[in-house]
Amino acid sequence: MPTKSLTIREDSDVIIVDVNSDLGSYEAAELRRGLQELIGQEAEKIIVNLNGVQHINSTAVGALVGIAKRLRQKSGDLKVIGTADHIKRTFDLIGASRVLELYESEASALAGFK
Amino acid sequence: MPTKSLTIREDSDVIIVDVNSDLGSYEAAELRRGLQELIGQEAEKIIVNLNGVQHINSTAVGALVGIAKRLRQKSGDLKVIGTADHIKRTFDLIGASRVLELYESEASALAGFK
Amino acid sequence: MQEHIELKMPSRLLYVSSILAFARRLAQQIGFSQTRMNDITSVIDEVCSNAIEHGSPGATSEIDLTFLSNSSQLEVLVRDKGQEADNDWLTEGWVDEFIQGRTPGTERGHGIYLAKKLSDHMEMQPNSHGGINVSVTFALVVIPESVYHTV
Amino acid sequence: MQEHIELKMPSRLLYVSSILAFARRLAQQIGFSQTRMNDITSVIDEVCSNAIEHGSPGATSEIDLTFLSNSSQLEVLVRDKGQEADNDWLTEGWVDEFIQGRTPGTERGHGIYLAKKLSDHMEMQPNSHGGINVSVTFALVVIPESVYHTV
Ligand SMILES: Nc1ncnc2c1ncn2[C@@H]1O[C@H](COP(=O)(O)OP(=O)(O)O)[C@@H](O)[C@H]1O
Ligand SMILES: Nc1ncnc2c1ncn2[C@@H]1O[C@H](COP(=O)(O)OP(=O)(O)O)[C@@H](O)[C@H]1O
Repeated sequence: MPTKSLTIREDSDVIIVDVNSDLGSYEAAELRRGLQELIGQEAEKIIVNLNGVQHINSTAVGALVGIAKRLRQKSGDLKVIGTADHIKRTFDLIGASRVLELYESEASALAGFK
Repeated sequence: MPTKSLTIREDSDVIIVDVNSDLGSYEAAELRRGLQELIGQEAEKIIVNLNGVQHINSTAVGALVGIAKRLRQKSGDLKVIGTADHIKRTFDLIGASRVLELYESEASALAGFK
Repeated sequence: MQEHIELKMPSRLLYVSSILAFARRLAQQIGFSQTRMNDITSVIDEVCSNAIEHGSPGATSEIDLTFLSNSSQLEVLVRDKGQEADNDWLTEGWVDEFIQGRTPGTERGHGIYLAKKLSDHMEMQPNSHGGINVSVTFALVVIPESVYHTV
Repeated sequence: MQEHIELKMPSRLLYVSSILAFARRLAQQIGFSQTRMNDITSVIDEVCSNAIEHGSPGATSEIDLTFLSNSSQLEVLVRDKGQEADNDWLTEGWVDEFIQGRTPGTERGHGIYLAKKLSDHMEMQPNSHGGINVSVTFALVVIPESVYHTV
């Protein structure tokens, strides 16, 4: 991703990543690298906020599924915020919704960790 | 312009046109047609709001200059709101700023008619 | 009247988002709805990403796109050069089988399925370069709407 | 490494915004700043609009674009087919004179000036089709910045 496509915030022990560019395979590789780096730094609870994203492809959804699986193995988790219809539709069609729920808001995603 | 690129509002005897798409030569022709239609319906004071516009080309600036001249002939006027640096730069380079001031806000453009 | 646009790109994922920006705006200009613009973007992404990731022999390869539009549809053709000598395995039968064997919730293998689902018609065929020609079609239902939208 | 992109479009103003969406995103991916992306968009708009309005014999004509990029610049070439038999009048001298004769505040005749001003280099030359080849170049000054931007 060019510059400023990922913004990292913290809310107590949860790391929130805001994505500000569309996610194709190129950007997915960068998102994956970024999230793996966070996991390398002992992050266990991560929220990825897709509300700045208009388009996500199957590889990027797969990257999020992969990161979620990895975090769950170390009893952490990944929660994804996504409210746009097209994002929901993509998750549903791929079947990612079965393993990765889309949260409506930051509050509900944070509550998911409680 | 495809749909919904122009929105028309009124503020007493002033008609405010919000432009919501970039303005190239194709869109300039539609904007010109739209403004001419308003003039045909006896509009004399028109504000064109370019705050929803990222890019404007020389033909579109020319169209606004032409409409302003036409309105001034019938003692009306055209005021343009534009705050983006690139819009200002384009107006300056073309020399349109000399005949068509760019207003910073709707309030100041409205005040320009007083 | 049939309109014809040709785009020849280096086979690099970096450039896919530029293709998508073009295609999205083109779809809008042709008259597709916002929802359909999103679908078209997704389909072209999956097909181009496949052409680059699976269908290109090396970093210096190219992909070719053609956009064909008329008053009733947009067809997008994506051609790659192929990674191996031949792609004869890529028959309609294989594609159907692959899609049926898909496991929802897994990380990869959803691209062709998504492209089939979100387009009105999709065809994949081996070409003479040893690569694949993919054709995806979107039917155009134009809802006439005036230029003005007064609130 | 020189990257090469080719785009062949019907000569219609309707499609210019799709070209601009492509070019803007490409410029971003290559590493241009927001300001420079805006300038590149303006220059390509003026050059393409001229190719369509002044350089195309009819509605069924075409314009060809080439984007050439390397680590130090982006060059965009726009070729049209020409409206009249020859464009020999279009010499550097004519362009300079035209630009000097420009009247600020008038409605037309600012496109070439704007394109010259906002590009680092611009050249116009008659081509063998009876049309014009325009080349505009933008120097690339890459400011390295990390992927992450923590607030
Ligand atoms: N253009 C192509 N050239 C060669 N093989 C392809 C092409 N497109 C798809 N394939 C094959 O089809 C498989 C499924 O593709 P897809 O459903 O998009 O999932 P993914 O790309 O995640 O593997 C690919 O793994 C690849 O083997
Ligand atoms: N591609 C072209 N082919 C032929 N003539 C051209 C071309 N581009 C520009 N011109 C000539 O140069 C003139 C100035 O162009 P420009 O500065 O863009 O202003 P405008 O397009 O508003 O007239 C045009 O009116 C036209 O006569």
